[in-house]
Order: sequence, then C-alpha cells, then structure tokens
Amino acid sequence: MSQLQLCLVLSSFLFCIGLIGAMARSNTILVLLGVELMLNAANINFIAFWRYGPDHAAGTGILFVLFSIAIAASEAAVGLALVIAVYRHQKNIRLQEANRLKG
Amino acid sequence: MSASTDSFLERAPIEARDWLVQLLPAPLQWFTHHLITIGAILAVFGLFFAFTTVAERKLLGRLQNRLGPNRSGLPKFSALPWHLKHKLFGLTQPFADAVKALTKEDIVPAAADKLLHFLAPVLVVAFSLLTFAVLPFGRNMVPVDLDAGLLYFFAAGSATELTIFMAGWASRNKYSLLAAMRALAQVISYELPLLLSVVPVVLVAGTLSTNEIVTAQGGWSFGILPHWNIFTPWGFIGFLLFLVAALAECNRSPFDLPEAESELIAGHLTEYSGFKYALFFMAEYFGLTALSGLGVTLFLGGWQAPCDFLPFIPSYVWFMGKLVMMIVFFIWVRGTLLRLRIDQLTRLAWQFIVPLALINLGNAAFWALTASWAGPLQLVRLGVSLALVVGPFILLGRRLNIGRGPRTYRYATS
Amino acid sequence: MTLALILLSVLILGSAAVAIALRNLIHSALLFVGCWAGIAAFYLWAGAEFVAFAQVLIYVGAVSMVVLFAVLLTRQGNELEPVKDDSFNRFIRALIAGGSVAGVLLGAILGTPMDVNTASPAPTMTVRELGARLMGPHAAALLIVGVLLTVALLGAVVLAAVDRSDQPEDAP
Amino acid sequence: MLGSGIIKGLAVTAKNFVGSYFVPERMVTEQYPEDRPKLPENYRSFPLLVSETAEDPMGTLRCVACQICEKECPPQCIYIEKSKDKKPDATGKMQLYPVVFAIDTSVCMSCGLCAELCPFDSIKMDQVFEVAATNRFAGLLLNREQLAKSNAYYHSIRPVEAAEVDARLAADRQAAEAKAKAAAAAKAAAAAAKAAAPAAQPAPAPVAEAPKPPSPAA
Amino acid sequence: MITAAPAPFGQSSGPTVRRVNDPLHGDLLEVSMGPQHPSTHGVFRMDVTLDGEVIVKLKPVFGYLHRNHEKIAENTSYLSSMPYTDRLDYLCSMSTNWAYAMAVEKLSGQAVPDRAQYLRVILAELTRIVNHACLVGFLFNDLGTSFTPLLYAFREREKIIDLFEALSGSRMMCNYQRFGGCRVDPTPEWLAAASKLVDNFPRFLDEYETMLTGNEILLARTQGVGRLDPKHAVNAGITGPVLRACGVNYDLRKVDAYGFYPRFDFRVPLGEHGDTYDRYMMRILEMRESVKILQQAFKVLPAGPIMDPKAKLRGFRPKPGETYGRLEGPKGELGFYLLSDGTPNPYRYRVRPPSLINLTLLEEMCLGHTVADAVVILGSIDIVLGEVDR
Repeated sequence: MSQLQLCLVLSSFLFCIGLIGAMARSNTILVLLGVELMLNAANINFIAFWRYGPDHAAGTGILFVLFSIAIAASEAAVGLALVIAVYRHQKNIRLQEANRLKG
Repeated sequence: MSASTDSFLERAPIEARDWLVQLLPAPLQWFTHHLITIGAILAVFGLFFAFTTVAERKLLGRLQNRLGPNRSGLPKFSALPWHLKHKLFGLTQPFADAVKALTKEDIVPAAADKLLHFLAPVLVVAFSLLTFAVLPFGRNMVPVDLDAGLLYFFAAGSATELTIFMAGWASRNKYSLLAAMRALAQVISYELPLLLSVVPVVLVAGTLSTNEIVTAQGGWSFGILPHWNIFTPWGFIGFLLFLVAALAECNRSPFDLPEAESELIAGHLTEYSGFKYALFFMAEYFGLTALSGLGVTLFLGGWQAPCDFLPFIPSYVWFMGKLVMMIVFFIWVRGTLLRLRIDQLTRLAWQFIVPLALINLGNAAFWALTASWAGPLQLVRLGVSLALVVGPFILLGRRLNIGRGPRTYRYATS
Repeated sequence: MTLALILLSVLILGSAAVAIALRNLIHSALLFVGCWAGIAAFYLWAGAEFVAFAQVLIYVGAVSMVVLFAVLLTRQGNELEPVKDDSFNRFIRALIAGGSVAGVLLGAILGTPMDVNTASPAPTMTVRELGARLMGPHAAALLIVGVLLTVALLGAVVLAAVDRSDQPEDAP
Repeated sequence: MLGSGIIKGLAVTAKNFVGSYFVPERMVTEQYPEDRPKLPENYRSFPLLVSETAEDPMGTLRCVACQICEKECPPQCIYIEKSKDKKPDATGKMQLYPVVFAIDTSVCMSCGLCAELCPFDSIKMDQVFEVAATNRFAGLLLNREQLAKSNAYYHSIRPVEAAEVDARLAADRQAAEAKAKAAAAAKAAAAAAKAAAPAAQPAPAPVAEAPKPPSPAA
Repeated sequence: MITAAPAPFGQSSGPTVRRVNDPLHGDLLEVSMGPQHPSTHGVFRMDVTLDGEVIVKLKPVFGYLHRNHEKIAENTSYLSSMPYTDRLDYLCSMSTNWAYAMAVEKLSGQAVPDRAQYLRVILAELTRIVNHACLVGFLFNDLGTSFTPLLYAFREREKIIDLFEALSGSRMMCNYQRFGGCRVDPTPEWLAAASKLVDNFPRFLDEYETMLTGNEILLARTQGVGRLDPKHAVNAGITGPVLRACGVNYDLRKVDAYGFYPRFDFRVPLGEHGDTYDRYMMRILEMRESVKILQQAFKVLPAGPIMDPKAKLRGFRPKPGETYGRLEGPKGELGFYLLSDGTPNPYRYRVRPPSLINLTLLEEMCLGHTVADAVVILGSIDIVLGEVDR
C-alpha cells in the first residue's frame, strides 16, 4: 500500500467514525463533533492529494483546506450557539427531542 | 552585517554549539543540534523563571515599601564572611521554594478526575515551553526559523487555556469550575485582540517569520532613533493593545480572573499543591516570558541595538534586556492595578481593543503604502497616522467609560 | 515516514473512536482535541506547515473552547449522559451505515490505480506563495469566506444571547 | 482620557518604589530577629509578680494574696492560694502571702486590669512577647516562681512607673512606721486591749478604691 | 430624626432579580463562600446561588466567632467587661471602649473631666482613621490589587496603632476608657507625635487618591455596583458611612451631639447613589473630616485630671435602672444597652453592633451582581466578625 493509499484509508476511517458518531449519539454536541470529524477527514484527503498530486506549486489542496477550516469553524460556532439555544428551551440537548419548531 | 564581522561574544554561543555538534557522527548531528538548543532554552529560561519569581516578589515588595524576600541565603556552614549581612539579598529564594514545593504532599481530591488532574500541570508546562521555539533570542539565534513562525507561536500558545480548563474541571471544586469557565471566556475574548494587535506588524514587515520581522526593524535614523515598530504611531498603539491582550492571555493582573484570589480562592489552582502547583506557577511565568519575548520581537526591535554605536554589545544581551524591561513592566502593573470583572473584561475586548486594533490595521496599511513619501509629505504621513491613533482611542475610550467618572460630594447642611 | 504515518493514524483514529464512544462529554471533547492535534501533526508530516498551524489555532485554540463552553453551559459536564432505550438500536444502525460506507470507500481506494507523485522530501509552500494565491486567483473565495465567518459570528451571538431585557442596566 | 487614572496610579507606585530606596521613613517593616521593636513603656504582655530582691524572690514578694486580681480578672486566669501563716511585707507589716500563685497565660488576655487594680503594686505587666512553649498546658501555665521578677527588672522595663511606685511605697513605709510608732504609743497609753491588732495597710493608690487603713485612734 | 432623602436615582430601587427556579434559565450553581475564604473578612459564610456568575440568591451565615460576649458580661463586673469590648470590633477598640464607658456613665451619672472628653474625641477620631484606612485597603484587596493599597494604608494605620500602644500598652486591645475618664494621661511627647502624624495624614490621603480614586478600573468595578436605596437602608436600620452613602444625613456626632463633638467644626459627607464607590468615598471624606477634628482638638486640649475623682474602679455598683449609650462608631451606630439591678454585674447587657445590622441588606445589594461584586460589596459594608458574632 502506498503512502497515499494509507492517507486515504485514514481519512475514510475517520469519516466513518464521524458518521457513526453523528448517527449513533443523541447528544447534539457529539453529533456536531462527528460532523466536524467528517469535515476533517475530507481535509486529510485534500492534503494527501496535494502532497502526492502532480502540481505542488498550485497549492489548491492547501487553499481548499484553509477554506474548509474556516467553514468548519463557523459551523461549530453556529452549531454550538444552536445547542445552547435548544438547551435553554428544553433543558436538555438530546437531538431526538428537539423536534419542535417552537420553543 | 555578515556573521564573520560579528564580535566574538556575538558568535560565541553559536560557534560553541557548532563545534560540539561537529564532534559527533553525521547521523546524530541534526538531533544533537536541536537537543543543545532545547537544553540551552530550558537552562536559560528555567533560571530566568526562577529569578523572575524572586524579582517579582522583591519588586512588589519595594512598590509596597517592604524589602521583599531577603532571608534565604547560603547554608549556615558557608564560610563566606558577607553572607550573614547580605544573605545573598534573598536571591536563593527560588531554590528554597523549589525544595519546598518538591517535598510538599501532593493532594488530589477524592472526587477529582485523577487523570486530567495529573495531566493538566504536565501539559501546561509543555505547551508554554513550545512557544519558545520561534523566538529569535539573538542574531542567528532562533531555535526553529519557521516560515509561519508567528502562526506557530499563537497555535502553541492557544493550548494553555485548555489546560487551565482541564485543571479547573478535573478538580471538582466549584471555585475551580468557575475559574475554568472564566478562563475559557477570557481566552475566547482575547485570542482575537492579541492576533489583531499583531497583524499590523505582519502587514508592514510582509512576513510571518519572527526572524524576518526583527530584521525588518533594523537600522537607525540619525544614528539614534531605531526603526522599531513602537516608534511609529500604529506601532505604539499596537504595542499598547498587545500589552493589554498579553496581560489577559497570561492571566496576569489586572486580568487574573481565573485565579482571582479574593473571589475564587485560587481559581483553578485551588486543589493543587506541591509540585503540581509549582508546575502551574512555572508555566505561568514561561507564558509571560514568551509573550514578553514576542512583544520584544514584534514591537521593540527584537535583538536590535537601540543606537548605531551600540551593536558591539551582543544581540542576545539586548534581547534579554528588553525582555527584562517588559517583565518589570508587567510586575509594576500587577503592583498597581485592580482586577476587572469578567463582563468588563469581555466588553473591553470587544468594544475597545478589537475596534481599535482594526482601525490600527488600516493605519498600518496606510503607513506601509506611504513608505515612499518624503519631505513635508513625511509630516503629513505622521500626522494622519497619529490622528488615526489618537482619535479612535479618545472616542472609544469615552464610550467605554460612559456614565462613570470621579464624583463630587455634598455635605450635610445641618 | 510510513511508520510515522501509521503512528499518527493510530493516534487520530484511536482518539476519535474513543471520543465518540465515551459517555463523559468533557473527556470526549478533550479527546477530540487530541484527535485534531493529531490531524495537525499529519498536516505537518505532509509538509503543509501553514495548514497545520491553522488547524491547531482554530481547532485546538478556538473550536475546542467553544465546545467546552457549550458542554459546561448545558451542564453536561458533571453527570454522565443517560443511556436511552433506543440508543442501542441507533448504534447498530449507525454501525451498519458506517461500515458500509467504509467498505465502499476502502474498495474504491484499494481498487483504484493512482498516479502518485512521490516527491521526496515533502513539497513546501511558503506563506508568501500561499498569500499570493489567496489574494490572486482565489480572492473572491477569500472574500466570501470572510463574509461567511462574519455572518456566522453574528448569527451565533444572536442565537446564543440571552434576552437580558429584564436585567438592570448597571448589572453587567 | 481613558487610561489617565491608570497612569497616575502607576506613577504613584513608581514613586514609592524609588522612595523605598531613598526615604527610610517609607519603610515600616522591621527585620524582626535582628531589629527588635522598641517597646513603649506602657506596653503590656503578661503579668509578673514584683519581688523586692532578686536573691530571695519568694521571700520578698509584694503580693499579700488579697485575691482582688483573681476576682477581677475577666477571663479568670489567675489562681491564688493564701498562706496559713504571715510574713512581713514591704512595709514591714505582717501579711499573708500566696502559697500558690498561677497564671494561665494561654487564657490571659493581657488586659492589665490586675495590675491596675492591685492595691499593693505587686502585680505588674511584663513586656516579654516571645512566649512560646512546646507544651501548651505546663508550658503556658506560669507558677509563682516563674512569675516572680525583681524590682530591678521592673525598673528596667518601666522606669517611670516603677520610680513612682517606689516613691509611693517609700512614703507608705514612712507613714506606716510613723503610724506604728503612734499605734504603739497609743497601745501603751490605752490599756484596753482590742481583739485585732491594728493592721496598718498601705495608703490607697490614687485611682483605686483601696480599703482605708483603720484609724489608729479607733 | 431619620429622614430619608428623596431617591436621587429615579424609580429603580435596586436591581431586579430573576426568580431562582426560572425554567427559562440555566441551572443554578450553589457555592458556599466561606467560612474559609480569603475575602469574607473573617469566619463568615455566604451561601451563594449562582446563575453563571450572577448571584440570584445569597444567604449570609454567621456565628462562627460567637463568644457569648453578652452573657459573659452579665456575669462579670462592669469593669471586667471593658477588656471584652475591645474584642467586639477589634479594629477600633478605642471607640468601642468609649461607647461602653458612655453607657455606664449614663447609668451611674458620672461626670467626665474636660481633658478626658477631649482625649476621647481624639482617640475616637484616630480610631475612625484607623478603621477607614483598613477598610479602604481591604476593599482594594477585594478588588484584586496585589496588596499595594492595603500596605500603603497599613503603613499609616501602623503609625496610629503605635501611638495607641504607647498610650494604652496594646496596639489593638487598648482597654483604655474607664467609667469617668481615661486610664492613662498622654505625655506631651505623645501629643506632639500624634499632632504631627495627623498633620501629615492628608498627604497620605492625597497620594492614595491620586493612585486609585480616578482609576478607570475602580470606577468600572464600583460605580453602580451594590446600590442601596435610602428608604430600604433606613428601614433596615443601616447606620454609619453605608447609610450616609445613600444620601441620608444621619451622623450621631451631630444628632446626639455626645461628648464634646458640638465644640468641633466638621462636616458630614453625603453620598448620592448609594453604591460601592460612594461608600468608598464616604470613608475617604470622613478621614479628611476626622483630620480636621483632630487638628482642632490638639489645639484646644486642656490640662487637668483625666479621671473623675469620685470614680470607683472596684466595687462599682450603679443604682438600679436601664440605659442605652450609643455613639457614631467608624462602622455605624454602636450602642450598649445596660440594665442594672444594683449588683456589681449588669442584669442585662446588650450590644447593638453596627456591622451585624449593616450586614442585613447584603443580599439586597448583591442580587443581580456577580461573585466578584459580592466580595467587593461585602468589603464596602465594612464588617468585623468579632462584632457581628459577638
């Protein structure tokens, strides 16, 4: 297995862990973190392909990861703000119970 | 100035290291090279930490019209005739403290999260030491000359508050928990101002490498006025903002909210004793030293000498001198000011420092764009820049302090 | 090099898996921090210095703080999350979904011949180049990301802010 | 302007910092074991019992075991047992003396009421403040022998007050001798014997309400 | 006699408070601050319920320093209680002594010589300076300074305390006043030293105020924090600088005109907002007024006896009756109620401690503020646990 393939395997496993976390856990914070993990897995792919890809100088992978990190950060900020808002309304943050549009 | 023209003292530490490294076989050289650097940093800044603590206590003592620690001296059996009188001015105090900290009982609360309670002090020292890697201590004396050095510094430094949180949460003490919350709120509020206060320097120097930032501040006008960033309007206000944000970052008074002793006993340190406590203490001073070093690097010209006839003094001496000055200033501030409240702390960050830093960023951009102006235009440049500093400062400051001020009092008439 | 990569993978995957499985939210949050730090180390390993530091700065320095803050504010830190009846079923379903995704991905990865550019040492990209690219070809994206971040920040503040209208003006 | 108050404060502390090197009055701390505090004469720590001589402290105690101090002591830390026999006191009168006189200095609150109320000027306040003991019971419970200090010592710690006391005692002694002479003369003159001998007592202290000496003419 | 000034700050009287079990807000954290806490000024406990850092409930708990003072006093002679009164407010024993002596003198109808009256005023005002200097120092410590203002204040306090030691033999437990006068006559050297100290004191105050009064952090931390409504304060029986900071003109030195105070020219500073900053400034201004009183007193101090010649120390038996003697202590109205049945011991003995009564409104002042403010508000009330618990 080449190093690139190793990286890809790493990223796909990370993605699956994130997926399992997002699906299996009921705690909204953990679900959010699972989604973050999936994003990170994608980032790993970008870097891996940049590292072993044909054109280092273009740096597209790096640039993409930077944007992705920025988006992940804003996702975390908004998501956790939502968590706090949900908690304030229903006193817990179980995702399954947050099924009303009205507080 | 090339390396060969440097004075002997300037070259001595580097040449000593290189000589030592070349003694070893080639595969070990890279490793030894860094090992020596790490060893040197640990030794120098370990001692520096020790003497900072005693300096802090002595300076605070003098500020408060006391003598400060002056008891610990050489052991009784010392044959030196002057030890009775001077007791080494209490300079051996840190070693006595170290022995005391090491021999004290290590108490872990029964309900504590044992692993995190143990990990927190270990990690905090590790993280605070990481930041030293990119500080240029002298000419050719930066341990790792990273291209994105400044980013590295902040990345490494940002982890310390996490350890404070770990300590506070793992102690299972309500005061510690409150301290943990405060530490989080503080770091969330002050990471941005700190970064923003630094960005103008990056903008003007055009690099993230700490070494190049220092090099960019080289040279003198008329032989006595160095081209340090602090001597420009944007640099001055940037330095002030950096100082405030740095005080908040390393939890020093007046921003020592996580360990506010009058409110939260000792905050996150409440349940720590013995050597773990000493480790936190150490990390705090390492953090302070590192941030001071960064301030020196970014605004005070790093290892550059202040006048063009002074560079015969080695660059690392200049760096250390400036570092000591910064730390003395921090101690002085600690001896004078009162603590802010947590909401005032965040308000100060968001309503004062962040807008001011943003304006300052524009100011620095203006400064960088007008670098070619000459003659009377130079004065215009200075004037505009100063106006961009003073105006917002006064306006924002007035807004921050609105409704407050010294009062006059009436007296009963009867 | 490969050994380092394997070690890093073990660190990343291990901490992520344990973090997902733990019931103590603070512990999982801290393990996530470890996982993110491992990913940053992977970026360093791959030669993407700038991205690695950005990852540490943003994930370890900022996102983790926000996560911990949220955990503490929702008072999940001190008690363990209760196990609900349906959680086992959901876990099985998630495992099946995750396993099948992993299977498809692995099959794809291992089955695809890749034209690998194994330039050694790792390629580097200086900050200056990166900046030039960001401000050049990708300026529009940078601008949009900036706007997005600002909007997200404001949105988060609006969402999380307590309606403090019943608070005295001089209290804060 | 924002920050002006802070800068003023910094200036004041800087002034104090510099001043601490040049203005000795600013420094108020004492380097204790080397520099002893200069105690004022009125300083009081724990009681002592005055004896006339240092050589025979037990024989020349001024205390007559009247137990006023024992009664008045607010925390009741004084314990006295009277003697069965009598001994001549400072003025030469036959008086009781304390067989046991103990003060529990762990209870004593150094108020000085005992010294103030003592009509015989025998209990005074000491000026020793390094009273530490390894045994909290026996070490701090001072008995007659430990409490007794010579008049010379009393002079050394409170010269003014001791001089006054000595003058007063000397006057009393003279008065007592005169009274004794007069009493003896009266006794010789008056054949009718009374049950009690005229036990002349010292003149009252200026402030304290002391028992009046019985009139010899009675 | 007590008239509440019109509320100068509009309708809002104190902060509005959220209900503790408000379902819309987060869980509450209960913290027991004290009795082992660095800024509860002794063994005092505040059971605080926090929403985040905001206090929604505060219960003061005290009694850890209860020493049965009143019952002990009923079982000892009048004189033997005098050293115990030192231990009530151990920072200002001189004025506590005077309050007790005043009550007993009222009971027995003793006269006090002029010199003793002047000495009492001098010592009470010196005590006020000591207390206020201490308070201001401790307040800044609660505000988070690293001891600097406290030590500056203690430097000045130390000088006065040394004077007390030279006069009475003890630095804090002075035990100086007697029924019908004072115990020791000060020497001319003592008076000269005291006069010099008092003349130099304003210089210290100026330095102190330069250092801190205009400090922006102080303004932000204290202005608008812990507001006390004058009506509320009067209803609760708050006295002293805490009351005057709300703008109520009530100073026993003027109201009762006890001692020789009517002979002195001094003013009573009044606050306006009733917040922590006003309470701090009241102390500073009162110290300045005390200096004025002292300067006048040193000028006119007459020669003469310091003790009523008819006064009895031992065997003191006041005739049956009851009395209440009070004075304006540094912390507020300090009163002693005595009921005599003609025996050497008082039949009933009761202290009105200003610290305890000023403490009653602690919760009102703290609600809606943060933990950090609670500490500062407690500091600004100025309590001494010896007096609170008795």
